[in-house]
Amino acid sequence: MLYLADTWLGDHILSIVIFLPIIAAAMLFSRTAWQPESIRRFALGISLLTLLFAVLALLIYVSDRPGIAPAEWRLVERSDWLVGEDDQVPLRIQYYVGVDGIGLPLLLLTALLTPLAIWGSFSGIQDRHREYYALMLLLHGAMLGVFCARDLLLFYVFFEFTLIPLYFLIGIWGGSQRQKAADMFFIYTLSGSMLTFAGVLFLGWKASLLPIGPDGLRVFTFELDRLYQLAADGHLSLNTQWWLFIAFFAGFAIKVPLFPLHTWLPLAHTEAPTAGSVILAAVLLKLGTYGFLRLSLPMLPEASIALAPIIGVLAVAGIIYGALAAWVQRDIKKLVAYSSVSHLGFCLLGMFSLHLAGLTGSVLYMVNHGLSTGALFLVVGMIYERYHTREMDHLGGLARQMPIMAFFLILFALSSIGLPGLNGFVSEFLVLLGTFNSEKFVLPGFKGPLGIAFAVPAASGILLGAIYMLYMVGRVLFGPVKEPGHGFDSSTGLTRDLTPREIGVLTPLAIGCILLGVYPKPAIEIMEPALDRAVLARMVPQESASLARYDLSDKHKQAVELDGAYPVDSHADASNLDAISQSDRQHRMPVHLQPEIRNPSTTRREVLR
Amino acid sequence: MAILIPLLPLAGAALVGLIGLRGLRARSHWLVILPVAASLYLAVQLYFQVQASTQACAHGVRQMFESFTIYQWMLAGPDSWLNVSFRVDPLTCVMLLTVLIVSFLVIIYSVGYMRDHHGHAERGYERFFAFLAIFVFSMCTLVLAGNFLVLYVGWELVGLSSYLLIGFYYQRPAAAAAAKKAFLVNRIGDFGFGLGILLIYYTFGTLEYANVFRMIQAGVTVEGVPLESARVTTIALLLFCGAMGKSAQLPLHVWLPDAMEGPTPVSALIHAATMVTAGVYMVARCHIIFAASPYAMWIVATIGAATALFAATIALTQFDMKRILAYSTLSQLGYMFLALGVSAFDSAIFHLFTHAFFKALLFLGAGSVMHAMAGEIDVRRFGGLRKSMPITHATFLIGGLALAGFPFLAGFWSKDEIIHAAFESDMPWLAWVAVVTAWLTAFYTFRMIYMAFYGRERLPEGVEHAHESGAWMSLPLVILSIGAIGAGYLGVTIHRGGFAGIFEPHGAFHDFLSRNFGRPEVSHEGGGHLLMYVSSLIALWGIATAWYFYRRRPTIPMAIALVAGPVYRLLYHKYYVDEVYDRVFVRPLRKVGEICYDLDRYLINGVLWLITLVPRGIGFGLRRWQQGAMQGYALGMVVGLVVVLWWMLMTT
Amino acid sequence: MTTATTLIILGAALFGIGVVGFLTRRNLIIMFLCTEVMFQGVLINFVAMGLARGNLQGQVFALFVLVIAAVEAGLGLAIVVMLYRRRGTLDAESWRGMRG
Amino acid sequence: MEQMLVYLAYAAAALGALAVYAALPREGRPASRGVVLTLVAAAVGALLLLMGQLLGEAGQRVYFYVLSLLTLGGAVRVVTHPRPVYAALFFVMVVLSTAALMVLVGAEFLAAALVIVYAGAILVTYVFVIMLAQQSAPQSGGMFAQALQYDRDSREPMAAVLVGFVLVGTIAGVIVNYEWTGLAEYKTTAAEGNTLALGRVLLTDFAVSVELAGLLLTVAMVGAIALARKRIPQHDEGEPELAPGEIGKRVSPF
Repeated sequence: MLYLADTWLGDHILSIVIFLPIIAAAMLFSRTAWQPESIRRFALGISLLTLLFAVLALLIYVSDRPGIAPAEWRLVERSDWLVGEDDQVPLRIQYYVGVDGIGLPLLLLTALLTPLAIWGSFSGIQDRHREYYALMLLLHGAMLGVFCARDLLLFYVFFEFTLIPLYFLIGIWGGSQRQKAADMFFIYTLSGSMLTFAGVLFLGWKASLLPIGPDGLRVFTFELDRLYQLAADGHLSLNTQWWLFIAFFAGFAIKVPLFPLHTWLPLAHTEAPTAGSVILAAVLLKLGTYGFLRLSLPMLPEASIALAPIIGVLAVAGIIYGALAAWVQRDIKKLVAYSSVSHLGFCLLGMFSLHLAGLTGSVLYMVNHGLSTGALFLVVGMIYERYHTREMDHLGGLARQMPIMAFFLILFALSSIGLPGLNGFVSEFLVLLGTFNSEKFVLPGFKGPLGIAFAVPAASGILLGAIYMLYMVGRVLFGPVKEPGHGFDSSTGLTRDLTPREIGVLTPLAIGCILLGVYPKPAIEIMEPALDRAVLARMVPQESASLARYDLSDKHKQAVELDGAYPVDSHADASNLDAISQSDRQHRMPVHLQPEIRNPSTTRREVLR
Repeated sequence: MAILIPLLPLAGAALVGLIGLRGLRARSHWLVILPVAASLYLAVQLYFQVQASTQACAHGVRQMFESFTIYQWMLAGPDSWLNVSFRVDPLTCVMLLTVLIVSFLVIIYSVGYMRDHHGHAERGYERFFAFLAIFVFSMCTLVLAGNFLVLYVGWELVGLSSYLLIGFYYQRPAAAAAAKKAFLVNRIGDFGFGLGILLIYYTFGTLEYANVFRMIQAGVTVEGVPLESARVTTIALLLFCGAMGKSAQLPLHVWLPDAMEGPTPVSALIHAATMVTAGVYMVARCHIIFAASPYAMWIVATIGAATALFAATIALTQFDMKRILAYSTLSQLGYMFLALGVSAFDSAIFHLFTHAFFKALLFLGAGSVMHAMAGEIDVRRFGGLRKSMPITHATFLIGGLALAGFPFLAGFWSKDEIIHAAFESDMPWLAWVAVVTAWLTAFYTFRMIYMAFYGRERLPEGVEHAHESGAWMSLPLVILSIGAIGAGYLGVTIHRGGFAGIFEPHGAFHDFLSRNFGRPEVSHEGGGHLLMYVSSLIALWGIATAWYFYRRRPTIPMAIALVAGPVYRLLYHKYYVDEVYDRVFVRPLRKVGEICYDLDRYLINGVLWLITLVPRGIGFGLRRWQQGAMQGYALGMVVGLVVVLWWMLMTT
Repeated sequence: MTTATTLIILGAALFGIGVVGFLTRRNLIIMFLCTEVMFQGVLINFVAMGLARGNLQGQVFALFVLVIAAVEAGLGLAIVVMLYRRRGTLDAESWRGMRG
Repeated sequence: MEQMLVYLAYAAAALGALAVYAALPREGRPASRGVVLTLVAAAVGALLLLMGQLLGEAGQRVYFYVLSLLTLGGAVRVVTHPRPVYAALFFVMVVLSTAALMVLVGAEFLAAALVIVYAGAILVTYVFVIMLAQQSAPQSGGMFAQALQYDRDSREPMAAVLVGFVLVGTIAGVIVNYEWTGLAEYKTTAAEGNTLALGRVLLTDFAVSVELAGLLLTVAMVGAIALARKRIPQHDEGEPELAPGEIGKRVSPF
């Protein structure tokens, strides 16, 4: 795979992945003459092609090229976008795209889900095919862009760009109240992100005032590394960080439906077409969490630590509130929507626990939630296409006629309530572990903000999750057969149980759930270094970031071998600290020991370059 | 090699799941029987291996077996991975053997059971075997687990398979509700269990059995800080909370009687022999944790005894055969937890071992009766099946005797040990509770036997004659009855001067387990024997009263029922526990949910509506200005012009 | 005060009167007439400015203003005719559709 | 002295405004002729006084003043006359007096252009259109005859007049105290006369502009024809008569 990395394709893989769908969408808009059938095939083909390129990107990323530390950004492409020559402060806004351990999994999730969503909506969409598939591809491109953007302005552009296609998707092909839902969704999210944009501008401006960065020049740019540098060099006072955090919080908290700001989600979900709500649930909610992880945490460390307990409380409230509200729902889609509120509460809790397990758990949670909730929406959509109702009162005992659908629904329901062996459990357990041990993070000086007080109520989420999900499964699948008034609608050419197409849509997701559940190690190995360097290393105040980080391993071993009577169980994990090969250990070297040129004007955050 | 044991049934389940759909439905049971048989063979191999290795090392030293890592699963810290690791030691072997033997026999039994009266396989036949195989897989994983994480995985998977199996007849709303209830109550237990595991990681920085136990013994946490006992007690109680959920102890027992909605082989396998004993196994596995906190031990013992008595009293008044057996299981589990509470770990496991045999036997017997009575299980509707179903009657009688604690049968030896240990421990009053329960057990068991098998032959409507069930069903019954008799003698040594001249408690079984639990000081003075005679007398007395009540004077039970009206009704309605739970927990939680949803719709949307009022207000204000007349606009323009002009002139 | 200044004042006055007329009268045609008066004022101003500066450009632009006035008259009246046909009256008030 | 001139200018403008205000058509009581005339006279007197102060040269000035007054009076009447026809005619008077002024100043070609194009063509069209659109007007004669019903009272006279007054006052104020440096008091009598000079300038420096002007005129002609040609039915049935404010609501969003 190496040879590919150096060719033209290798260098521009990310741009291809991002712009292929967008160009295809433009082409689709112009092709007025095409039959719906060829439009569908074209859209599916393009999205599968994007998936192929995304996988290619993964292979290149993984093919460990020497000289790049694991957590560094790879597949980087950089070209000037808006450049203005000004005598003192040149403007340099770049099309700066790259991907690292955090962005890649989400990129792959998007690349996997959109083709499935498109393929899943073949029978669901009966009119205006051209616009529908063009908008879907547009949305696809925009989402991919968000996860690769390295320039804050580019990030914001893509972040906003995703709103427009979805507004039309919900507005035109939605359910009965689609207009209200689309408006609420659009205005709600937009008003939030206006504040974020203010924050972005302020940051850019602040960064332009100071000659930070290797070249020591003052330049007005939104480059993420430079902005990270801003906080790292301590130029942002706590007060500014607070305000910036609140600005970012407004934009991202609405996107991640954090507890009080989530009322748009159930409305948007119930009114969106199947594919729309799949993409909305699986990827768009992750923009918010990704935003927090990529922007709020590394750029505003002190504020994030200070505000983490508040966000923790909101997240826990979201978990319990979402679960309880889900339980009383009559409409299945609303139930799944509220379950997403509850799940993303977990995700944020894990993120703000600032414990490595918590962070890994939260990134893994984003991927898992995407898979399981996306699949749930697909299945609910399939029921809707057959019975044109989502009311639980009208449906019952479907397992009798639709055994395959029953199998898939149960599998995905179990995955979303965190049954071990499926993907939900891994991330849920890590998040709880992280929150539990948050204040016990290895560094003596640095105490994580959350603790047991947050973990115990969050753990009740496991219980509440099981309640509402099994309530739904019980009502829909088991019990005596009950079909809505007009019975099974075969006009759309759907057989009673799932058609091969629908099975084809759900199988990859099922395999994904099982694989991530049983053996998540490769995914974790991609995320861990990136999280460690991009987020945690930047969060830890300087004085405690010294070697203490690695003292634990010795103390840990020493504590275990107290009295010699019991030989250390060589296989047990406590001892696998020395099981790691020496080379691997070197790569785990504390950050500041690694040979690297350091900017002469080192300040208190010098360690974390 | 140990990895294969759980994987074979899983492979079987997957195979059945995939190919079950095409044609082979009726014969798909072989796809499950063969892997389970292979696992059983491997388990026996493992037993001999462990047996050999224990001979080698020094006698009596609590020797920790190696647990080997299969693969690194999750990342829990900068460099510490949580692994999937298995562990084989005497306790695991015993549990594996119990689980696999009973599973094997139950699967053979269900080949016959799951067929309708003219021999064709029922609907969803292959689905049933797939679920059974999943259950065997998860139970083996649970037993073989090398750290708390894999234990939790097995724990939840076992809960899942019980959900799937109880809800097998999903058309019946009662079955669906029972399945949901079982899973949710288990989930409540798992909630506590999960917190316990997290606390363990929080305290010891690892989830491996070996390291955790070593640190507890050393009395130190991962940071070297001395371990305060409150922390250990909390961990123990949280773990016990999981055990209560899984083994249906007092507060969380409500799901087990309802779980009888599932097919009888399921009740036999899961709700008698294997799954419900998972809690006992877990407490036995973590005996070091429990032993470290006397307060936790006291709670375990008390709850055990309480459940035993509570369940036994309810069983007196039930008429549904399977429900009686369910309550008897509850009560026997209470015994096991009592044994664990008084730190007689090996006798608890011994009782578990013997109980698995005779309780599975009883359930399968009830199943074959149910099969013959075309699904009717209410004891009042039929009777006198002694002659028409000889094998079932004989095996059922053996099981009943073993359960009642009739001397020389398995139940007697194990139950007696527990009562003996209870007397010796510092909680003698629990022992007396155990003795009373023993009597009750003997009574309700034989009440059931007499009502079902003795007296005139009565058959429910629609059943012409009660036929004996086929070979597939009878064979396991016979094997289990042999087990019910023989299993007891494993735990007894032949020694002159013991009970009835030749028997002494603590036989080979306990030596085998001593590697795990260490060798308690063996007391050989007479007390043991006296107690044996006393308990056998109690058993006989119970049986006699049952005979007297239901054979000699059938009118007496009705009389007692009338006299003790309210008490009888209380017992019959299971102390109204279900209704209380519903009103105290379920309904309020649902109401809170409603409040949340309304809060969502009105409060938050209301606030949003208020916020949108501002732009609407401004919009309305401006509207009044736009009258639409051209001159109005022209005037505006000119005024603007003039103002600008004026401003420009003035400022220059 | 030279001729040019007087002329400019005259132009300004004419323009002012035209504006007042445009704003007050309700008859469409009169409004257009007032715009013509304004044009007249502008024309005078142009000439006066040219005069003041001493070159002919003032008058050239005056000519162009004339052209504009002609165009405006042509189109304005065409529209007025059309409006008249549509509503049957020349009242400016009848065209209030754009009201908010 | 300068300051006093500025105030004089303001006074003149104020009187003019008052005159116009009195003359504007108003509901009920017709403008009393006496008041109007006296005001006009006063305004003219103030203006003459102003002119006299400033210029005070040869007789030519007198013509200049008279013509300016004539133009202003005409313009006022155009704006204030209730009958459109008379307004148009007064406008002709304004154009002619302006042309005269042009001649005084030396821009003969322009004067001729004004007379021919403006008075001749544009005003004729106006009168033509007025005739076309006026059949329904009542026949009663007299200068202050019954104006069209809807044209009787003017719209927000106060605001408009105030604005007009401020506008004129400002401009006048500026012009008065702005000393026009480099002002040559001369007529534009180049050697070959105004028209020739103008022609040369037009065809050399402003050739492009002239072409553009021509083009503009043709376009205007085509537009006018297109607009006025079609016979639009009185009320097109299709669109229902919507009450104001309702029009925007019914449009389907997409």
